[in-house]
Amino acid sequence: MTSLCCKVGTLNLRNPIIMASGTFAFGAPYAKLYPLDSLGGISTKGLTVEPRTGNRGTRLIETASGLMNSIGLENPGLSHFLQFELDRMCQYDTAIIVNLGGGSLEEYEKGASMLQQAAATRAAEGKRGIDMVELNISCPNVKQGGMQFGLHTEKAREAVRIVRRITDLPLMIKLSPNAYDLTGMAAMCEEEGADAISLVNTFLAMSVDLKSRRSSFQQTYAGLSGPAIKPIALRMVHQVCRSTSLPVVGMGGITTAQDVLEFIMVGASAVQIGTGNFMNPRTGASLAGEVTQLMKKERIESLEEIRGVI
Amino acid sequence: MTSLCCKVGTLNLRNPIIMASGTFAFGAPYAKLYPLDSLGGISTKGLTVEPRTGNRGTRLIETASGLMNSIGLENPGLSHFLQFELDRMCQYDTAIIVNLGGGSLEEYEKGASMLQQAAATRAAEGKRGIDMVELNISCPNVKQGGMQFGLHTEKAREAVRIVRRITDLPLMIKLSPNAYDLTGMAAMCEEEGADAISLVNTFLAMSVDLKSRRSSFQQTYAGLSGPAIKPIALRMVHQVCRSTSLPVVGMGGITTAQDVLEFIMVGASAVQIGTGNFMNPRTGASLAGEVTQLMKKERIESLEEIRGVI
Amino acid sequence: MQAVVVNNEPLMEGIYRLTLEGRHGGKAGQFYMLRCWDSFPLLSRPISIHDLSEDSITFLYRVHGGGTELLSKLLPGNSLTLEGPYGNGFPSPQGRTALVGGGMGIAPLLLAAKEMPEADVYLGYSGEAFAESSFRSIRSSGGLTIISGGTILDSLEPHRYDTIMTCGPVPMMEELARRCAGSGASLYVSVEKRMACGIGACNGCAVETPSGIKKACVDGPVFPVEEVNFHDLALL
Amino acid sequence: MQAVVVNNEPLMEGIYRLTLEGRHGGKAGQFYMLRCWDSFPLLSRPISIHDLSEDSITFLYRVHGGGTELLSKLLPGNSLTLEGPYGNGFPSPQGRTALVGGGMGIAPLLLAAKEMPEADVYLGYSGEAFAESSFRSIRSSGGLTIISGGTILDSLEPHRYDTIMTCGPVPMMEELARRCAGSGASLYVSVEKRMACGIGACNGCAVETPSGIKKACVDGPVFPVEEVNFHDLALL
Ligand SMILES: Cc1cc2nc3c(=O)[nH]c(=O)nc-3n(C[C@H](O)[C@H](O)[C@H](O)COP(=O)(O)OP(=O)(O)OC[C@H]3O[C@@H](n4cnc5c(N)ncnc54)[C@H](O)[C@@H]3O)c2cc1C
Ligand SMILES: Cc1cc2nc3c(=O)[nH]c(=O)nc-3n(C[C@H](O)[C@H](O)[C@H](O)COP(=O)(O)OP(=O)(O)OC[C@H]3O[C@@H](n4cnc5c(N)ncnc54)[C@H](O)[C@@H]3O)c2cc1C
Ligand SMILES: Cc1cc2nc3c(=O)[nH]c(=O)nc-3n(C[C@H](O)[C@H](O)[C@H](O)COP(=O)(O)O)c2cc1C
Ligand SMILES: Cc1cc2nc3c(=O)[nH]c(=O)nc-3n(C[C@H](O)[C@H](O)[C@H](O)COP(=O)(O)O)c2cc1C
Ligand code: FES
Ligand code: FES
Repeated sequence: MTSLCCKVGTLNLRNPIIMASGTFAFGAPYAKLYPLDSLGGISTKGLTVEPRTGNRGTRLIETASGLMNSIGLENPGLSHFLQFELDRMCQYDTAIIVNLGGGSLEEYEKGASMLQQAAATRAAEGKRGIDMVELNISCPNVKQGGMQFGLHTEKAREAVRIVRRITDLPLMIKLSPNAYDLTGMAAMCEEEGADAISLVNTFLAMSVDLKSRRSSFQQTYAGLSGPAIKPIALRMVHQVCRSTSLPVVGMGGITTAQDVLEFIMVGASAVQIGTGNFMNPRTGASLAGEVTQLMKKERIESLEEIRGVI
Repeated sequence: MTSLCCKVGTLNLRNPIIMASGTFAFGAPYAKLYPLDSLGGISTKGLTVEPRTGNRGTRLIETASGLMNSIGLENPGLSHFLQFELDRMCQYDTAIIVNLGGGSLEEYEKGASMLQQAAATRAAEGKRGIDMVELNISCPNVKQGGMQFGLHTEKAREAVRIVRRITDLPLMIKLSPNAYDLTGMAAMCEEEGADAISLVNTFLAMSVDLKSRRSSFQQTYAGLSGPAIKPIALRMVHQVCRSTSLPVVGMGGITTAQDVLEFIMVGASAVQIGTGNFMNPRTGASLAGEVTQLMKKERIESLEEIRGVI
Repeated sequence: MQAVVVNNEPLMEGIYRLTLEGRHGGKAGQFYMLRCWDSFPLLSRPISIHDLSEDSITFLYRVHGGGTELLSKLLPGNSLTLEGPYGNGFPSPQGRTALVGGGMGIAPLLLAAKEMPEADVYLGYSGEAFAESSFRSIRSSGGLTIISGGTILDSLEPHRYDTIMTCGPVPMMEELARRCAGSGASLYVSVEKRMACGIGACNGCAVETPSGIKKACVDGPVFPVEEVNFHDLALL
Repeated sequence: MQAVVVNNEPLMEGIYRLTLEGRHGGKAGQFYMLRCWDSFPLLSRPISIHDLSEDSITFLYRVHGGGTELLSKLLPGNSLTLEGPYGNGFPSPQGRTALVGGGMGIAPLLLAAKEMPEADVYLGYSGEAFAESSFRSIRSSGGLTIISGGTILDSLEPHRYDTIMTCGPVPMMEELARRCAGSGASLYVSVEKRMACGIGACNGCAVETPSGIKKACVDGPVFPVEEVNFHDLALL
C-alpha cells in the first residue's frame, strides 16, 4: 500500500498537498468544486490584525509560465476570520494553517496573541482549532507587509522571537526567496524555536506597461509565482533542507505529481500549491491520487523512502 | 528618424542589441545565417586562461519557459581565442566584448593581462581589437567558475580591483542574480572604477530526475535563463540602475522588441540576448528592426527619450 | 469540465463565435473560464455566455492576445476546458428596460435579450457590425437599434427607461453613466478585470466600491453604477 | 524558414510521418530543428531527415513529450519553422556496407539506403514494424532484413562488412559495437544529445571523445565508434 501520510513537525497530514496562502481564500470557493477533505491542509489567505483593502490598480499580470500579483494583503482581518471563517473551515477534515501577516513587530505580536487566545478558547469549548500558524515575513506587495523582515535575518529574528514567545501553537515560518541569506534565515528559525519552515513566497519582479511608460503595478514591484520559478524554488528548498533540521514545506510552481515528488526528493516534508489552483481549480481534487499513481509507477512505497535522497 | 544608437560608457553601439555570452560562441555559427553587422555587439563565450572541457553528463534541461544549462565554461582558452578566433570576429562590423571567466584571482589577473597585451599588440599593428572586457564573476556552473566571487561583494571586489589595475580596456562587470546584495555589488563596481555593469547571469536552479532519484545535473545545480526569469531580471536591472551611475547592460529572457524597450525604460543602456537565440537563431537579424518599428508605433524617437523613465 | 466544439466560426476579422456541445448552466451576464491549452498561457480566459440552448453553449470573442488566439484555432470536434458559470449576471429587469452594448460588449447581451423579451436593445459598433443577425432574429418585431461606425448613445433616451444594463468599452459606459445621472434610470454596468481564479479565491479582480473592495468574479461582473469607479476600471 | 505541411500521417500509435512542401537541402544522417509553436516549449526539436525529394522533405518521429505532441497535431496546410540541414550526416560508404536501425533509429536510414543503393539494410523493431514499406519499395530486389519483436543484431554478421552505420537505442548500438570489435568492420554511430542551438553555439550537446569534447550538432550526430563513449551517451 502506497502511503501519502506525512508529518510537518508534530502535525500529521493525510497527504503532503497543502493549499498555499492567498490562492485558496479560506477554502469556501473550492469547497463548491470538490470536497476539501481530500487535502493535506489549507493555508489561509494572509491575515492581519486589522482588515486591509489591498493595493489599487492592476493586481495581476501574466508572464511566461508565471503570474505576478500585487494583491497587497487584502484580507478581512483576524477578528472577522476568527468569528466567521474559522468555524466553516473546521468543517473540512483537513489541517488548518493560519497564515499570519503583518507590518510591524507589534502587529505580529497582537496577531499571534489573538490566535493563541482563540485556540485556547476553542480547546476549552472542545472545538477543533488552529493546527498551525504560518508566519509570513515575506509578502513583497505592501510597504508594511513584512518584506523588510523577510530580507534581513536579524530583523526576521525579532518577528519570529516575539511570535514564538506568545504562542505554543505549531509555528511555521514562511521565507522569502528574496532574502539576502536564505540558509542564515533557516538557521535563525531553528535557533528561535520555530517548528517548521515553508518556502518560497513570491519572487520580487517587475512588469512594464509600454504605453504609459510606467510599471504595470502601482507598487512598482510585484511577486512572481508559478511554473516559471519552479527550478529556482526547488534549488532553494534543497539548500534549506540541507542546512536545517527543521521540517520544510516546499512550494513554488508545483502543478503536477512529478513536481510534488521532486520537492519531496530534495527534502521537503510536504508541499504547497498556489498558482496551480488557477490553472486548474480542481488540482486539489486529483493531485494526491496522481501522486499515488506516480509513486506506484516508480515503485516508491512511502514518502519517507525518497525524502531528501538528493 | 528613429535612432537606435547608444553608448555603454565610452563604447558606441550601432544599436542596443548585444548577443550574450555563451549563447553565440564567437559569432561564426550565426554568421552563416545572417550578416552580424546588424548587431550592436557580441559577447564571446566565457574564456579562461587554460582551455576547459566543461561539465560531464546532462548539460541542458528545458523548464517551463526556461532553460537550465550546466555547460561548465567549456572553452578553448584565451590563447586559442586570441590566436584563432579574434581575427575572424574582427571581420564583423560590431562591438566585440570579450567575456572573461576564471576561478581564482590569479586566473582573472592572468586573463586580464593577456587581453591587455593582445589589445596593445593589435593596436600597434593597426588592427581592430577588443572593444570591451566583460568580467564574469557569476558563472554558477563550475566549482571554480567565479560564482563564489559573484555572491559576496567583498570577494568580488578583489577580482574587480585586480582586473581594473591590469587593464585600461573598457571594463564591464557581469553580476549574478544570486548575489547576496545586488545593489552593494553595483556600488562596489563603481567604487573600483569599472566602466559598466551587466546583469543578469543565470539563476541558480535545480532539476530532479525522478527515475534515478538524483539531480539531472552532475553539479547538482545549474543556471536558469530564458523568458521565465524575465520579470525578476527586469526588477533587478531596475534596482541596479537606480542605485548606480554606471551604465547598465540588462538581460534575462529578452526575446521581443517589447522586452528590449522594457529594459531600456527601467534604465538599461543596452541589452543582451541569450536564450532567445535558441528559440529563433535569426533573432539578431530582425530584432533591431523590430525595435525601430515598435518605437515608431509608440512614438519614441530615441532610446534616450525613454531610458530610465520608470 | 470538458466540452466538444461544434463550431468556431469567424464572423469577421478577429471575431469568432464558438459553440460547444452539451447542456451548460448559466444566465445572462455570467461567464465561464475557458482554456484549450495545457499549461501555456498560465491562466484560463473569462468569456461571457453569449447564448445557451438545451444542448449547447455559445461564446462570442475577439482575438486579443495569445489566449484568444489559441481559442480561435479550435476546430469542430476539438475539446476544451470550461469552468463556470461564474459571476452574478444581470439583475432581473425592473420596469422598462434597455440593454446597451458597445463593441465586444454586445457578447453577453444576446442571452440577456432572450431572457428579457420586453427589453429594448441598443448595439453600437465602432466599425462593421457583427453577430447582429442573432439579435435581429429575436427582435424581429422591433426594439432593436444598431449603429455601426458611430456612437449608440445618441440613439438612447435614458429617461424613457427604469433599468439600463450595459456592457462595452469603459469610456462608453462612463459617458452613459453621465447621461443616466438624474434620468431616473438605474444603470447596471458589466465590468472587466484581470482574473486568476474566477471564483473569489485570489483577490485579483478587486473593484473599488463605496461599500469597500468587491470581487468582479463573484460580486460582479455586473455592478450598479453607484458601485463603479470608472477611473479604477480603466486600469485593467 | 517556414514550410507548409503536405501530410502528417500516423503510421501507428504515436509514430508519425510528416511531409513538408519545398525543396530542402541535406543528406542522410543530417537533421533539422523543427518547431510549430511560438514560445512554448522554448527549444526547437532536432529531427533527422527521413526522406527528401525535389519538392518535399519527410520526417519520421515518435511522440515523446510536449514538443513532438504539438508536431503530431499539424494538419495539411499548416506551416512550421525548420532550420537546417545541420550536422555531418553519414560518411560515404567504403566497401561492403550495412545500415542497422533499431526502433525510431530507422528514421535517418531511409535516405541513407537511397543514397547507398548497394548497402544492406537491417531494421529491428521491439514491437510492430513501421515505415518498413518505404524500405521495401527501395530494396525490392533484396538486401533488406526486418525483425519485429526481437533483436536485429543476430541477423547481422559484422565480418561480412567493411562499413556499418547504425542509429538506434544506446544499448543496441553498444552491443553492436561489441560484436563489431575485431570483425574488421568500421562502425559509425548516430547519437542523440539534448540540443539548444543545433549549430555549435551553446556547447550543450557535448560528446566525450578520446580526442576531446566534440559537439553532436556539428561534429556529429554521426561519429566513428572509436569516438563514442556509450556511458556518456546513456545520460541524455
Ligand atoms: C467577466 C468577463 C467577461 C468577458 N467576456 C468576454 C467576451 O464575451 N468576449 C470577449 O471577446 N472578451 C471577453 N472578456 C475579455 C477577455 O477575457 C479578454 O479579451 C481575454 O482574457 C484576453 O486574453 P488574451 O490571452 O487573448 O490576451 P492577452 O492580452 O495576451 O492576455 C494577457 C492577460 O490579461 C488578461 N486580460 C487581457 N484583457 C483582458 C480583459 N479585457 N479582461 C480581463 N482580462 C484580460 C488575460 O486574461 C490574460 O491573463 C471578458 C472579460 C471578463 C473579465
Ligand atoms: C540529431 C537528432 C536527430 C533526431 N532524430 C529524430 C527522428 O528522426 N525521429 C524522432 O522521433 N526523434 C528524433 N530525435 C529525438 C527527438 O529530438 C526527441 O524525441 C524530441 O526532442 C523530444 O521532444 P519532446 O518535446 O517530444 O520530448 P520532451 O521529453 O518533452 O523534451 C524535453 C527536452 O528534452 C529534449 N529531448 C528529449 N529526448 C531527446 C532525445 N532523444 N534527443 C535529443 N533531445 C531530446 C527535447 O528536445 C526537449 O528539449 C533526434 C534527436 C537528435 C539529437
Ligand atoms: C494571488 C496570490 C496571493 C498570495 N497571497 C499570499 C499571502 O497572503 N500570504 C502568503 O504567505 N503568500 C501569499 N502568496 C504566495 C503563495 O502562497 C506562494 O508562496 C507562491 O505563490 C509560490 O507558490 P506557487 O508558485 O505555487 O504559486 C500569494 C500568491 C498569489 C499568486
Ligand atoms: C548555454 C548558456 C551558456 C552560457 N555561458 C555563459 C558564459 O560563458 N559566460 C557568461 O557570462 N554567461 C553565460 N551564460 C549566461 C548568459 O550570457 C545570460 O547571462 C543568461 O542566459 C541570461 O540571459 P537570457 O535569459 O537572455 O539567456 C550562458 C547562458 C546559456 C544559456
Ligand atoms: S478572479 Fe480571483 S478573486 Fe476574482
Ligand atoms: S546544440 Fe548547441 S552546440 Fe550543439
